[in-house]
Amino acid sequence: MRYIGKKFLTLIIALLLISIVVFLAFSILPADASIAKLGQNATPERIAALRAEMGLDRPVLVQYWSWLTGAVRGDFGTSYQYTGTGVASLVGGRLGTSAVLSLISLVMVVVISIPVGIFGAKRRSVAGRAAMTTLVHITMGVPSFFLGILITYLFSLVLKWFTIGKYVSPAEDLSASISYLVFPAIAISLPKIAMTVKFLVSSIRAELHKDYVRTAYAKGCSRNGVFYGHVLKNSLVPVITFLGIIIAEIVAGSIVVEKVFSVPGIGLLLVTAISNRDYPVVEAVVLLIAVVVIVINFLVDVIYQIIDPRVKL
Amino acid sequence: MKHFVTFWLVIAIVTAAALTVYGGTSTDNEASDSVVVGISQDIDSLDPHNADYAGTREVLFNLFEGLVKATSDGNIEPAVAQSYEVAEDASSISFTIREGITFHDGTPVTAEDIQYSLERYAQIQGSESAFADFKELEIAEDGTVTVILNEPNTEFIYELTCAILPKANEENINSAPIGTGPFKFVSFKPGESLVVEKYENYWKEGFPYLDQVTFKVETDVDAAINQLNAGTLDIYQYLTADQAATLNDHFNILEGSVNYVQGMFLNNAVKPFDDVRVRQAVYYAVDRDLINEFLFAGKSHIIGTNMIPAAEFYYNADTETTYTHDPQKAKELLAEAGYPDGFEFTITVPNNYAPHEGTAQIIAESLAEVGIKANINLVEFNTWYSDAYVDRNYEATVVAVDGKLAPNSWFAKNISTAPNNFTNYSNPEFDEVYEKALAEIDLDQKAVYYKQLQQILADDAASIYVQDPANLVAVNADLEGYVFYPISAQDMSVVKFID
Amino acid sequence: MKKNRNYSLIIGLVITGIMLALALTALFWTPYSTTGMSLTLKFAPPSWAHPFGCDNYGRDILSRVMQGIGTTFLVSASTVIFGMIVGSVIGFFAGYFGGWFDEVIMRINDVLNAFPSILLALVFVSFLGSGLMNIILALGILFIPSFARIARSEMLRLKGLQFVQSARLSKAGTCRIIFAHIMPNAYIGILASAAVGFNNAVIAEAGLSFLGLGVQPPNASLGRMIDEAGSFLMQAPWYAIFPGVTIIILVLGVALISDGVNRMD
Amino acid sequence: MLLQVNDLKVEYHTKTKISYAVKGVSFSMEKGDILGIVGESGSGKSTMGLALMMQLPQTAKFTGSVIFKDRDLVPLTFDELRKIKGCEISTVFQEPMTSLNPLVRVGKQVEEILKIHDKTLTKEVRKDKVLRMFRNVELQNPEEVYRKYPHELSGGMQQRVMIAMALMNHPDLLIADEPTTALDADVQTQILELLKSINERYGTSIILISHDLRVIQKLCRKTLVMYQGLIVEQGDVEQIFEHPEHEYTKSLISALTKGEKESEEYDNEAMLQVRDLTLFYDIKPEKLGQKKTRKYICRDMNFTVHEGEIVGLVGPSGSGKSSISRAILGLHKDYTGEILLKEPNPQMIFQDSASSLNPGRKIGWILEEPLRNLRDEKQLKRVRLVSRVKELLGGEEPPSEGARLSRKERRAIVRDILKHVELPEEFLGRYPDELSGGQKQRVNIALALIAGSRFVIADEPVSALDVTIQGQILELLLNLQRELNLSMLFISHDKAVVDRMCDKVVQLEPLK
Repeated sequence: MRYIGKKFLTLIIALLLISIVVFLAFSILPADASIAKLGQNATPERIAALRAEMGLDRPVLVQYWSWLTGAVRGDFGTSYQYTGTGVASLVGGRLGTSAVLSLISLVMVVVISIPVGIFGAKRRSVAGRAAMTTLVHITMGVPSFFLGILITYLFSLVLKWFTIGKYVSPAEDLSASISYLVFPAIAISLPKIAMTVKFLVSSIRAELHKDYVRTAYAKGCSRNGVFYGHVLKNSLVPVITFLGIIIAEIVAGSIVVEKVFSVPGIGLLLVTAISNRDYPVVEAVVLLIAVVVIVINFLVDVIYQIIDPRVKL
Repeated sequence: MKHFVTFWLVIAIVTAAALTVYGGTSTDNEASDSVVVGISQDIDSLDPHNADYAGTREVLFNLFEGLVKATSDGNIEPAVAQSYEVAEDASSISFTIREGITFHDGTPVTAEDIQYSLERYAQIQGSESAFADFKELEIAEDGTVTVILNEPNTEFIYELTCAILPKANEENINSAPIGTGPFKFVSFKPGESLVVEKYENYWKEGFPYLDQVTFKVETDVDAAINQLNAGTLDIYQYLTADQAATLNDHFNILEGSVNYVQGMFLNNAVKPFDDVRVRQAVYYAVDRDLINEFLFAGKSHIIGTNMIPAAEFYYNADTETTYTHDPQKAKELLAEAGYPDGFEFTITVPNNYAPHEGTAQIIAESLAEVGIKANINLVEFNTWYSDAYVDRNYEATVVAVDGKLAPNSWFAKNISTAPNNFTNYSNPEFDEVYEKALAEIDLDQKAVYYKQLQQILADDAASIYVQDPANLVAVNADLEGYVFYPISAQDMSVVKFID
Repeated sequence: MKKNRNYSLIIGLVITGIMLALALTALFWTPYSTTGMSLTLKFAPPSWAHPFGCDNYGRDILSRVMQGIGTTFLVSASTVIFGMIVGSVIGFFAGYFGGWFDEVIMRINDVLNAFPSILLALVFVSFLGSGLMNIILALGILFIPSFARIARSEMLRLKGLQFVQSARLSKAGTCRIIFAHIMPNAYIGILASAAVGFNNAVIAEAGLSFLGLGVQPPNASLGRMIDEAGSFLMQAPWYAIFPGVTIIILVLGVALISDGVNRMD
Repeated sequence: MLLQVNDLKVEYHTKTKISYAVKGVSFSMEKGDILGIVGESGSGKSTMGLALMMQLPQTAKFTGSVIFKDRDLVPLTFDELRKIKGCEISTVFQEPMTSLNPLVRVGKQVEEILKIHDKTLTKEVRKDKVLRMFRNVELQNPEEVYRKYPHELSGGMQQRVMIAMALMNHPDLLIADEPTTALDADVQTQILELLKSINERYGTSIILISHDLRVIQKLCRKTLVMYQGLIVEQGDVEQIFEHPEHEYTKSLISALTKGEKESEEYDNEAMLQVRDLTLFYDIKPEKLGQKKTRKYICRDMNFTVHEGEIVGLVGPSGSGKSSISRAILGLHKDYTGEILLKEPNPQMIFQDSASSLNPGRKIGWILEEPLRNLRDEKQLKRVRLVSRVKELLGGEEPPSEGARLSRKERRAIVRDILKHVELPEEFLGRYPDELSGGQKQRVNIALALIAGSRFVIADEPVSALDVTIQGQILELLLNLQRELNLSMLFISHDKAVVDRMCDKVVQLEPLK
């Protein structure tokens, strides 16, 4: 599989680039982790002592190299902010939550947007179509955090369907965890569903004009026979690549939404870690997100190759 | 095509099932008396000597005790020590170890443990800190210990509230801490929660009442409020009046104060704030009651100097009325100082505590009435700390300053030579009175000096001291006994369920 | 045979026109001062005097929303323009020259795309500081990859056509070929994605403000208003709803325009 | 009587206008006949095809009657028609590549037509029927073709699959809409042979729609000639070829039989000399370290083009004609051997007139472009001289001596060249997509000549045009060539066109 080798190479280069970008960003930041840690009653002497302890006084490149060699061995060092706690355990604990949240969002996007997209594409009447486009355009424009606030207000405070803040990690009780995460997942995925529906509808419309549809009718196919037999599969192919792009946005969306639903996920950890200049944690989380997104894009390519024989890897 | 249809039908069923299983809130049926306390700041470390965040000290107060311990009214009481005696020349303090006092693992507290703890604390705090005066600990045969100081310091007793740790537990200080406090350690998930439980043979009879306490980290106030309403949190501090109003009736709102001096601190080295008349004009223009009304519905304590009212013995209440909201007088002073049509400056505000930003906006609004244009630059705490606090490149900043039990801690920052004098305030008369106060043995005379210091700061309008912000604490109505401390401490040993 | 007017375009233009008008009037006139506080009006519900009600400082929400639209428009428009210009130039040259230059640019693009945009903005803003210009710069940089990718694919599509070869035969230089020959056919695709870019910028700016890094107080930004309103959902739900709905309408208007434009050619 | 069409009218209602494609057509067809329908684009022949299949788009309104096996198809509902389509009437389309579903194996698609019309057949029976039909349409190793995807087959094989599919249910009528246009010459003849044998073996009547009279002549017995939506002539093919009555038919036939050009001998100076030219291109190695693989296009080519001579370069597609011309123009650098060209600024007339003109620019700007970039001394002098700029400018100011042509001069030269290619001046303000195929090709010619180049390569200049317009463009090229004493390399796959244009012909064989 020559393709896999080449793709793997680009994955490694991409990750290296990301880690350098993040590292540079942090070396420029004005205050470093030691100040963040000591807060108001830090004395210059104690800052110097802590910097030495954290290794922040070493030259920039040496710091990067020691971090890199550690990361390769899976040891991401210890968090500056939570002294004594290994970054791996800190991030690991939160990874499950964010992974489940992103997964539910993705499943929702796929499960809801495909039938709705088909329903939309088959609408003949002009009014039906106009209603669809307006509805899609409105939902596309809703910012996730605003939707999150509305959902909290409506479902938790008013309807009491779920109690905000009563989050259980998937390790302990998967079904309770999922039934809580469904609501932030709606906040993340609703705009994405609208986008996918719009994309699918235009893709189906484009396929309907293709020559093989004319041939199918000439063969005496029924309308549904043509639609489900031929058009649907062809129009889903571009949707898969579109979903590849959506995944990066779902992860981004979860960062904001985790704050609203106080879900202890990767996003929340990242936001606090950045403001506390907890560099090892930020680096680990950023790399993790990048790996997840790049791997998923790679999977999308593989699925693409399986479905569309014309694509040779 | 068939398999395609069945594929997403199955997925739809799974998601629907998850939705229907939401179930009502299963009240966790605690067997014993257990309480969940929400804390607004991460616990950064379990090592009491290394805990730098005020939020962490509040929680560790329940696990560890020093030779002496702070009381809710701001005084000192013996804890690990049975009793203590300050030497005549205040150069040493001798303690007798409390009879039968034990660590959480049942081992008795020995003189060596005390020596190990004090030396470890001194080493961590460093030579610049207030603990630098500690020289060594003398152990006598009859079990008494004496703290020897480098030079006389009448207020060093306040420093000896630092935690006493067992020497044997050195390497797992961060994983399984052991102390002498009312509660002992159960489990800790960084950034999420710390669980402690009752220590049966705690030296104080009948305490603590509760069997288990969970300190849950909830940095986002809005989320905390929802959890209070949902019953997943029992206690939560630092609510503003608006936030407290949104709670259901199952809570008592206790009014204490944060014990910080909050205000707009002026960089006295920067024009125009180097001119005392301009500072006074700004003080007249600022409407402190409006700030109190908007942010705390009038529940905060308005102050006029760098001292909190909770330290009643030393607090000079007259400074509160040195200035009143008088825009007209402000304009006169401005004209006198050469700024008839006002000037423009920037207020740097850290974004880690909502009322700071609110105060800045209200001040900006009231300064506009006298022609002064105030821009607001909201920055992250770390950027504020390195730019404003360390490098002192700012014009004005709205922030809160805390102090310790020792009264001198409130004035040390304004000594012209102090390393952390971030407002560049310098007044020889102030320095002189401060030295006298520090050396004074007789407490009444010490109080007179400190009150004099407070009046100087007020007259000089060194900074615009606004309020000691109200600390509205939501406490579950089933609980009683919650008490406020002048230092960062949430004492859960005195809290109990009303039976 | 009724004349099938392009409804999306018309409605889109009307909505965006109203929004732009509101933003422009806010520059020199708003019903009330956007920072004027009044204790009595704290949490005043929507009324004839204050159609959008008042916030926790008694400030009129309608005036602040109008100013907020202005800020959001300014930030989003300049972000998209910055991203479009820089992104297109990079995309054009990467597409035209191909080879290792194209490879490197595409790799960087993949990296930037792999990142969730909010995350990069967080890192940029936390070291640039959160002033207006820094937000525009931080978000602008995030939009370069998407425009670069579109410009590159337009270039690849057009580069193969014969009129480019005939341009080379008439001795036109490389830059002339790119900008005089290829550019006029490529800008339509880029403009269409500019509209999508604008919407993403609006949502990204609101997201940043929501995380407390966006535009500075006291001038209002819609995202920040929603963030502040989050804590007063029970007493003043209108404080969150009106800015939120405004963002949705703003985005809807631009989306309808881009939909209309696509349907036109 | 198999098919009876009377007074068929078809109108397309689009947003902006109504267009009348078929304005009242009547004809009839016997069982077993092969009927041709010939006409240029816009004559309504394709709409006729769609109408017969009852597969007109929603925007079409049609009246009249189509009696098929004494049953009128017009009033039938979609479901009633479904029973006939693919069973009694089948169709084969022009573009085989896009007419098959790219994601489904070929065998399965052909089987589908059986499954629709006869649910009782088992899977094995259906597969066996498909394989037998593949053999009938002379597809080698049908077992393998069955499992292949459409893109894995050549154009010819795909068309055979389409024909097999159409014949699965042994229809009475097969409608073939330009079945061979998209295929190579030799594959075309095979497909036509196949259709003839099918007609003889199964008695399937065939309607063949095409724009190429030669194709009609090869296969059909009777034909209709359509022009602007009406049948202008119908009858036996030989009878129409011998003595056509209608004006339009005459012009169609005369365009075909243009005579040969009497080729003169040229021994004057050589404009272009190609000596043992070997063209190749290297494929970039996938893995690092792998050797570059080199793919050869042509080996040891030798030919010369003298001044004023037109040399034809003929060969099937894929024989490297375009690569050779790109090498001569300097656009393709990977070759060994020598190319000596006297003209420093060679030009090219492209085949695909749609993409050879910049769609985003007006014609005036496009034509002025070569003049704007004119820098080198010698050529400037020649351009000013050749186009007699002085007298074009009305003689008052002398031509500017500067290093570049002034705006007025450029305008004058452009107007002059437009006259040469017989285009009205107001075309300068139009965009390329507002012009017809022929007009665009005239602009291409003007573009090639405007910079005063004396050597031009014409790469398939007319193959995309309708027959009548082809004649006019070739005529124009010949006149300009004589008038400006151009030397030309003329590339085409159409022997008749090459014979008419060239003095000397170089035959190219594709490399094995």
